[in-house]
Amino acid sequence: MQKEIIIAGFGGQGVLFGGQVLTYAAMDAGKEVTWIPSYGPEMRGGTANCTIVIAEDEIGSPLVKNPPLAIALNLPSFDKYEGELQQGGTLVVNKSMVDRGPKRDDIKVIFVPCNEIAEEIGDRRLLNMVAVGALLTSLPELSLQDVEQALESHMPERHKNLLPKNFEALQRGYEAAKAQSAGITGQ
Amino acid sequence: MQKEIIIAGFGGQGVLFGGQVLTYAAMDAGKEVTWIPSYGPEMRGGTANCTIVIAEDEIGSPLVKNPPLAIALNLPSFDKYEGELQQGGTLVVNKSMVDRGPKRDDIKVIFVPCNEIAEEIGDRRLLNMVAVGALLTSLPELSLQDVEQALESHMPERHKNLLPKNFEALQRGYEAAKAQSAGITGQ
Amino acid sequence: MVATANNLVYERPVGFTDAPTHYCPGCTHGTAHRLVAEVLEEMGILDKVIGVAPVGCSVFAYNYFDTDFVEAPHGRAPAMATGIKRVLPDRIVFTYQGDGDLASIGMGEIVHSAARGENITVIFINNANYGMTGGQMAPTTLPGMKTTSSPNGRDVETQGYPIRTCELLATLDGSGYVVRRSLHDPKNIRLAKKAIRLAFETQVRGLGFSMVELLSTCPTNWNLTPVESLKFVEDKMVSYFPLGDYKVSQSVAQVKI
Amino acid sequence: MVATANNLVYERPVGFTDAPTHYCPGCTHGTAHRLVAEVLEEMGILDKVIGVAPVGCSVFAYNYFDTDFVEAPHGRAPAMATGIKRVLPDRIVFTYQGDGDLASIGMGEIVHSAARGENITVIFINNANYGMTGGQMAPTTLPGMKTTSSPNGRDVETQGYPIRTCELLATLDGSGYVVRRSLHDPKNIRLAKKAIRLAFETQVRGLGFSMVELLSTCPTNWNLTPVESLKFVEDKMVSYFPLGDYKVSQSVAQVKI
Amino acid sequence: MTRELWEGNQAIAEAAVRAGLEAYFGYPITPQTEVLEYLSRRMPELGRAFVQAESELGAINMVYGAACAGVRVMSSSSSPGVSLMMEGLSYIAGTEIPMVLVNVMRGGPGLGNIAPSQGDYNQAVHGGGHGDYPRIVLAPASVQEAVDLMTLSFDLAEKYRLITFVIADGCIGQMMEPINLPEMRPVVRKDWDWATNGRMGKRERRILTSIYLDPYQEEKANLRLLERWKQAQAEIRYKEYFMEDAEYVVIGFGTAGRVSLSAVRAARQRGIKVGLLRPITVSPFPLGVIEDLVRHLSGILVVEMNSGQMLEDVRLAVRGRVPVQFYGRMGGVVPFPDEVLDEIHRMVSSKGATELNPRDAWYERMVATK
Amino acid sequence: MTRELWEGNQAIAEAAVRAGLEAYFGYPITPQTEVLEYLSRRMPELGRAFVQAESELGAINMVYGAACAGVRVMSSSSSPGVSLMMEGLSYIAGTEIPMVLVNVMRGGPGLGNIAPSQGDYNQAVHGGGHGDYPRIVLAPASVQEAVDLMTLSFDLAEKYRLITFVIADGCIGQMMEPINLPEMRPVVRKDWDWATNGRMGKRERRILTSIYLDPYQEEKANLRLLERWKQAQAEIRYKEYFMEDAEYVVIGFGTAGRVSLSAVRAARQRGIKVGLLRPITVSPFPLGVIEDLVRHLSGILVVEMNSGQMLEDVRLAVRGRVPVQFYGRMGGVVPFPDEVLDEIHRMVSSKGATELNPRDAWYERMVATK
Amino acid sequence: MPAAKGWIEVNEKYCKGCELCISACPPDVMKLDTSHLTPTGYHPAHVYKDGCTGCAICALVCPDAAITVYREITKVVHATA
Amino acid sequence: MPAAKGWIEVNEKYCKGCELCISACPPDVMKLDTSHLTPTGYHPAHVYKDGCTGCAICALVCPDAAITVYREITKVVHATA
Ligand SMILES: Cc1ncc(C[n+]2csc(CCOP(=O)(O)OP(=O)(O)O)c2C)c(N)n1
Ligand SMILES: Cc1ncc(C[n+]2csc(CCOP(=O)(O)OP(=O)(O)O)c2C)c(N)n1
Ligand code: SF4
Ligand code: SF4
Ligand code: SF4
Ligand code: SF4
Repeated sequence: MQKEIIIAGFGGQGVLFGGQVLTYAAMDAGKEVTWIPSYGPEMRGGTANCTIVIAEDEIGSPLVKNPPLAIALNLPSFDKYEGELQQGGTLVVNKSMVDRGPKRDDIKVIFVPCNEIAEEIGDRRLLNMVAVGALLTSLPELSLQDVEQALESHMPERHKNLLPKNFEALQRGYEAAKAQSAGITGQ
Repeated sequence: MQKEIIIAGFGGQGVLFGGQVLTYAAMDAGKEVTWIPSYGPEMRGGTANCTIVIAEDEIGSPLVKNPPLAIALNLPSFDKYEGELQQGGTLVVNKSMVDRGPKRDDIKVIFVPCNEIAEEIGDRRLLNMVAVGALLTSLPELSLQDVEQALESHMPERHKNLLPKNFEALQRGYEAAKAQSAGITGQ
Repeated sequence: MVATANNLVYERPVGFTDAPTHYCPGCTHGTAHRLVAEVLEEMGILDKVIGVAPVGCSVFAYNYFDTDFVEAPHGRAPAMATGIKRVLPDRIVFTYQGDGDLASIGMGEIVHSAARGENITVIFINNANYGMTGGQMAPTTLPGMKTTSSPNGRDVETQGYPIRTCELLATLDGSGYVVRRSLHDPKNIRLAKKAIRLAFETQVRGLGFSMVELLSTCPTNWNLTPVESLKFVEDKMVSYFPLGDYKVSQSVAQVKI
Repeated sequence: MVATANNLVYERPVGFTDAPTHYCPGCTHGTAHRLVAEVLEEMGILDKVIGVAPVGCSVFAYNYFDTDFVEAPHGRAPAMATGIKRVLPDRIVFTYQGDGDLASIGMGEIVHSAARGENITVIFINNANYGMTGGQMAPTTLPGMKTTSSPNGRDVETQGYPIRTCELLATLDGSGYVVRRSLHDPKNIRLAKKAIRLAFETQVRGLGFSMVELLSTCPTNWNLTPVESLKFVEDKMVSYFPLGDYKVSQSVAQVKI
Repeated sequence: MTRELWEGNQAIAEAAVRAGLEAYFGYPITPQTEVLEYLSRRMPELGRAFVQAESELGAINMVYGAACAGVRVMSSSSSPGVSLMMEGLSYIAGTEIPMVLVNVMRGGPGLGNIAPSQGDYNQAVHGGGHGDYPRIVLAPASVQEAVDLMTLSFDLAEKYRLITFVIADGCIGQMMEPINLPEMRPVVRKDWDWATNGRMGKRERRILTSIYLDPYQEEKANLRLLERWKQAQAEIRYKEYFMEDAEYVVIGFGTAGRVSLSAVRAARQRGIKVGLLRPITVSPFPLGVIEDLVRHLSGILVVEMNSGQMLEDVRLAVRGRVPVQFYGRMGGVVPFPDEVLDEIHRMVSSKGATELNPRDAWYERMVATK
Repeated sequence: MTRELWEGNQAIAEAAVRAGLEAYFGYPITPQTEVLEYLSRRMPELGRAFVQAESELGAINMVYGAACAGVRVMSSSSSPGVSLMMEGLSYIAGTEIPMVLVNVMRGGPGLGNIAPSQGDYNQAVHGGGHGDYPRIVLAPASVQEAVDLMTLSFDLAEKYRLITFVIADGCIGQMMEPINLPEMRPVVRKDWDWATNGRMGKRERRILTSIYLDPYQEEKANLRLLERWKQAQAEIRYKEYFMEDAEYVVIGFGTAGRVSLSAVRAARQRGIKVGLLRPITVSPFPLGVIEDLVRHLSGILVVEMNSGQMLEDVRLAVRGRVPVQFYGRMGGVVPFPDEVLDEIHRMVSSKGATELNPRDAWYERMVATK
Repeated sequence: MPAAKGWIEVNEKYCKGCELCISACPPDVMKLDTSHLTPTGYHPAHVYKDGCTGCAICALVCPDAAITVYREITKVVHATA
Repeated sequence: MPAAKGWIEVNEKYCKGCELCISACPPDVMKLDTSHLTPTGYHPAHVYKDGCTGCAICALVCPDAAITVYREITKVVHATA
């Protein structure tokens, strides 16, 4: 099996780290994994995204055109990846930054108000973790525990104090996504 | 037909100009001709030599290993080209700078005391012209007149005053060679 | 000019194209661009100008000036400018270079352009680091200053000392006008503009090589706010890179604007 | 040393190999070589020395010193010396470079070696032209001087002004000892040797970059006799390239030999 | 042994350190700057030499100097910076001393962009600096392989006294993958019989130079290089995938190779008997392997991130015996697996045959589609 | 019209002047320094631009600037100096503007020597600077041909906006031959629609750059270059000797080509049906011509003054259909006609066949004899 | 010189909210308008209270030439004269 | 210091007849020996009359270190001290 995930958003939204957390989790789970960033033509600011590939054996291309899973933290990313997502794939969208609903009906779109949730937790920078938590509902290969474990073991000492809030963010995102899948969507 | 000539000696002996005179003469006589210098591994001082190829049509290699004709203005050149000369070829040797006779008997060696003759004429720098004059005895393709004509038409104005002495040098060399071929050798 | 009510005091110079710059917020590369655009406009020479962009954050300078522009290999802008000026002597040619571009990889070209007394103008942005590549040490990085390639602070013993470019170029007879200015406050910005003007006047009059070094900020890689960055220039940089005129040839000294 | 009769006053230094040099008769490249060999011998460091030959007439310098030697690409000797010195800090590394090599194509490398305060010694031969390639104009060619690439005499308007290398390098904080000497008469040859000694002492003590510029002759390309050439240095070159100490850092000033 | 997640550039740097790197000289350039930045901290903390040079010219000549001194030394750069090193590289090759250069290639020509590219293949493998000189060129396709090849690159450079390149691209340089790093090798200064590290009372003086005024001596030096080159043929490395029963084969190196792997897998799922040959040493090039393949193949597809450079080496091995097709993306574009899959389909349906020269055919398709 | 005796380097310089050269930027290096020295007098006297740059880097970037301004501009150098121009050349190619560079090649690698060599063929034709870019490469075999190709080089560079090299060697550069010089062409500044020569109230501003941050844009630029390259195929030039009834053919360019001519003549005298193909444009390379030859030939001998660089281009055209043999001298050694004659005999006696790769076979013979 | 009344326009196409103008403004009447974002996602600067003299210092320090300055007076002072 | 007697040896392997020693010699007792050539074809320098003080100036200026200098005294002066 092989799963590809793209996480996209503005420069400051923690896109790259969000991806790395999943990558660490996959590695610790004994899987093959690649993480690759890509910066838009603009050298600074602009949009950033990263692609994570998780597989059982040697990974070929670290880049994919039509991923089965994606996180869009802002509107441009939503526009782009809603188009490119694989049929039947799942797209987690940061509701806080988009003002429209889905266009495609052959993919599952999960809207999560990442900014709001993060601010409720008390650290707006955690919006990426909220989104990652939400994504996990559609990534059976990795459990919430796997990701928390990864954070625990790879977060630099000086940031360890932030762990609890990170866990909370993951949880809240996960629940928000579950709730929505369960029909109680935020729309 | 094609004739190759190598002129060799010390840096200061007018080796290159001697060759150019023949080259001009050949050109004016409507022939194809190439002149190519070559400096020994040493950047300065050391031996210099040039190769002249005279032909009726497009010239291939401007360099030859075993020329039919050569002028050796010093001992190292005598040693080198006596060895490399073509069977039956002619080697003009500056007697003033060598202290030995020929080793090969399958080539014609013409000894001419170029320095002495040049000094008699009153300009030691003319030793190259003396040697060229001598060579002409074995180069039917070019007459003494051709070479004098070439000097006349290609020597820069400011040096025109030197023409008479150059002519004399050519003459004297030519005669010395003829005399020797006639058996009255300088040895 | 007759004064009227509702008077326009300042507006974006026409020499500055309407493209927003790609520079980080508060980066004084923009200020330097604006001053050059104002000067070229005021001198009425936009039409004759050919600019040479460097490799560095200002690699896209060509997008912002309403003049012809070329983009040089890293450090070679003065050589390209020489090539252009030699075949188009009546045009105005200037390079715009960062400190890595001009003082590191391009040292040979800048020294020899000045030595030749090339009639070109150089706008030299000294921001004490390599901005575009992510804030590595530059020849202008201050002793002890932390950068991504001097993580423990520039150690002069192993990484050497900052180069004072104006002082160095001032030793060359071909230099007509070589000065250092700063962009850290309104007063200095005004002085900087005057200097840029004089530099171009030097070229227009064929009085030789002219260069204006401008102390500039890099908030992004300095990890300071734009306002703090100006303070850093004022407090730290000016003392190591004294502002002033390092070479004003007699003929340039005559120039009245 | 006890004085005896029939005393040896001077003999060819052992640091100088027994190979006759390929230099033209009277070329003071030879003098410079001899002085360096004498100094290395007197300091007893021949054993620890690694020399870096340039591209130029002195490209074969490696044949004449009884020390290890490498041969650098044109102008890059200071970079090669840096590479060697950084991995063998206890060895003595020096470059020997002509003015085309050091002041033209190698300007970037020499400036930055000095700025870094590399602990290397540079012997810089200023003979006002490119000797090896047949006497073309060098950055040090005097105004009006005829060379094979300035056939009508160097025109400063189009070909620029000579570069005074010592003055330029003296502006760098990394320079420990930067001086200019001449080889045109016995007195100056003695002073030159003293300077070479001090330059190497600077390196031995780890006091930073040291360079001795030596005004030298090129009889062949100047079309002068060796004796006339010395006169040319004295009359024409010294006035344009004043002899003297351009940078003697405080620590170097302390050095007693 | 537990795997660690490393970025390619930093992993390359750390691998070099563990291979006994004694000196690094470089200049910043995207997308390899992380190598320099990493070593600017790592080398000094180990008491080893690190210098951010004034330029790539400075860097390669510092490398030249340190190499003459007989230590393990490297530099790294990206395309435009590597072009500036051509004179120095030719000198080092001509001096017959070992050194390693990592080129994290980017889109070109000129300033181009910082995206992954393989446009410098010919520069690295064939042309480059002036004069004739062989070089060893290693092309990793993953972070782990890059790590492994760093150690190998130094060993080979020293064994054959040939300059050695590791050519990667921004994809490998900036990607993160789990890897196993090799043990830290102690720095051993081998006492080479050629190193100019000072006589130190032990021996006669030594000279290292690339000058041979006498052409016959220079020719001898050239022959020495060719002799070592001949021996280096023993070092050819490559990786094969799904080759047992393959009727068609895709050939690609580095990133293009691993992208092709995805395509080949997909093709296999569709029942196409296609395999992948991924050269790891692109110089020396696995000509012999291809010679053998040719016997029982119906078609070859070469995939590169350039306009068809390695393609010509493949064609020299094939010499018309099997149809060769080409697919390339240029200027920093990384092909997606499905593009390569389409090309595999095309090859199979056309029975591998192509009327035109594969490069011309590819060009026609490119202009038609792009 | 009377012939004049000219040295190759000076003839090249004067021919460029007569072709309308408006600016020359160079740096001294043997064996091409006479080009620079000649122009240091000639250009100023015509009021044209001449600068002895601080280095080859300076020179090529001055050329870059003047080329952007839209004038006929050139530089000249020799091997090590040309290596220093690789970055600049890649930029100029990527900017799609015309310029001419003369490389009077010398023995290498490294500092090598100043003797005639063809060791930079691959650098000029294949590798060289970073990234993908086509270039036109002309290889004269005589002073007259060099003169004629100078005019052509400017015309082609401008017609296709491709960088153009003229590659010669010290043999052609320092040889004197009688030549006819072309008439002096008036300097006409074409008003190119791309030149950055100042708006001058006539037009919108222009930008010349080689940067395309978006890989897809860079790829488009690469395709533009390939398109012009395709058109440039129309410019293939070569010269044939004794080909009518030839059963064997010697292929060599430049000096190696003219040396081979002597050998072929000698072979003909001995009744051997051998001809000579001398490529004049080595890029684009006369592949088609060789394609045709292959049909009715029994063997090909490639002769070069390097270790077999053009050889590979010949082999790509032949693709195994005819035995190809190689003879090369390296490091500044110029082969004598009799050496080539021996090789012709070998080829004929072996019916052209060679068990080994021609380069390997040649290498074996070299080490056996040298 | 009497403090004349002035006003400015901040072009949101250019403003990046760097605050240089704000810290330079002599009468200190500027701040960022946190109530909304520019198209490129920055809070733009604006004059939030009376007192702008039209001295154009803000324009002089603005790296992005985002500010146009006007004032009602009878003498023209060029921003950077 | 009393003019002590001295003498020199010119090594013909190195001498190139450049005459620098000759023009530098204080007592002016040197000239080229035009009677013969060195192996490399130069007329070597030599002391042609009495008066050499062994001052070693010739050795000091000789670019080719061709000269060895001796003198009969009781104090050693190094050539380039
Ligand atoms: C030959 C070459 N080397 C390195 C680079 C990478 N590079 C791009 S910009 C830059 C430095 C820019 O710094 P600076 O000149 O100070 O300008 P700034 O970005 O700070 O304005 C470097 C090293 C390059 N593009 N080309
Ligand atoms: C890259 C490169 N450019 C040019 C040359 C040719 N070249 C050899 S020596 C030299 C100049 C030497 O002059 P200088 O440095 O003054 O030393 P000198 O010969 O006068 O002692 C040049 C240009 C070269 N070998 N390599
Ligand atoms: S990186 Fe620094 S120099 Fe570059 S634009 Fe940003 S602030 Fe300005
Ligand atoms: S050419 Fe000049 S510098 Fe070179 S050896 Fe001769 S005299 Fe000395
Ligand atoms: S200075 Fe300019 S860019 Fe910065 S906040 Fe003020 S108006 Fe906006
Ligand atoms: S100085 Fe030396 S080389 Fe010159 S003449 Fe005297 S001894 Fe001979």
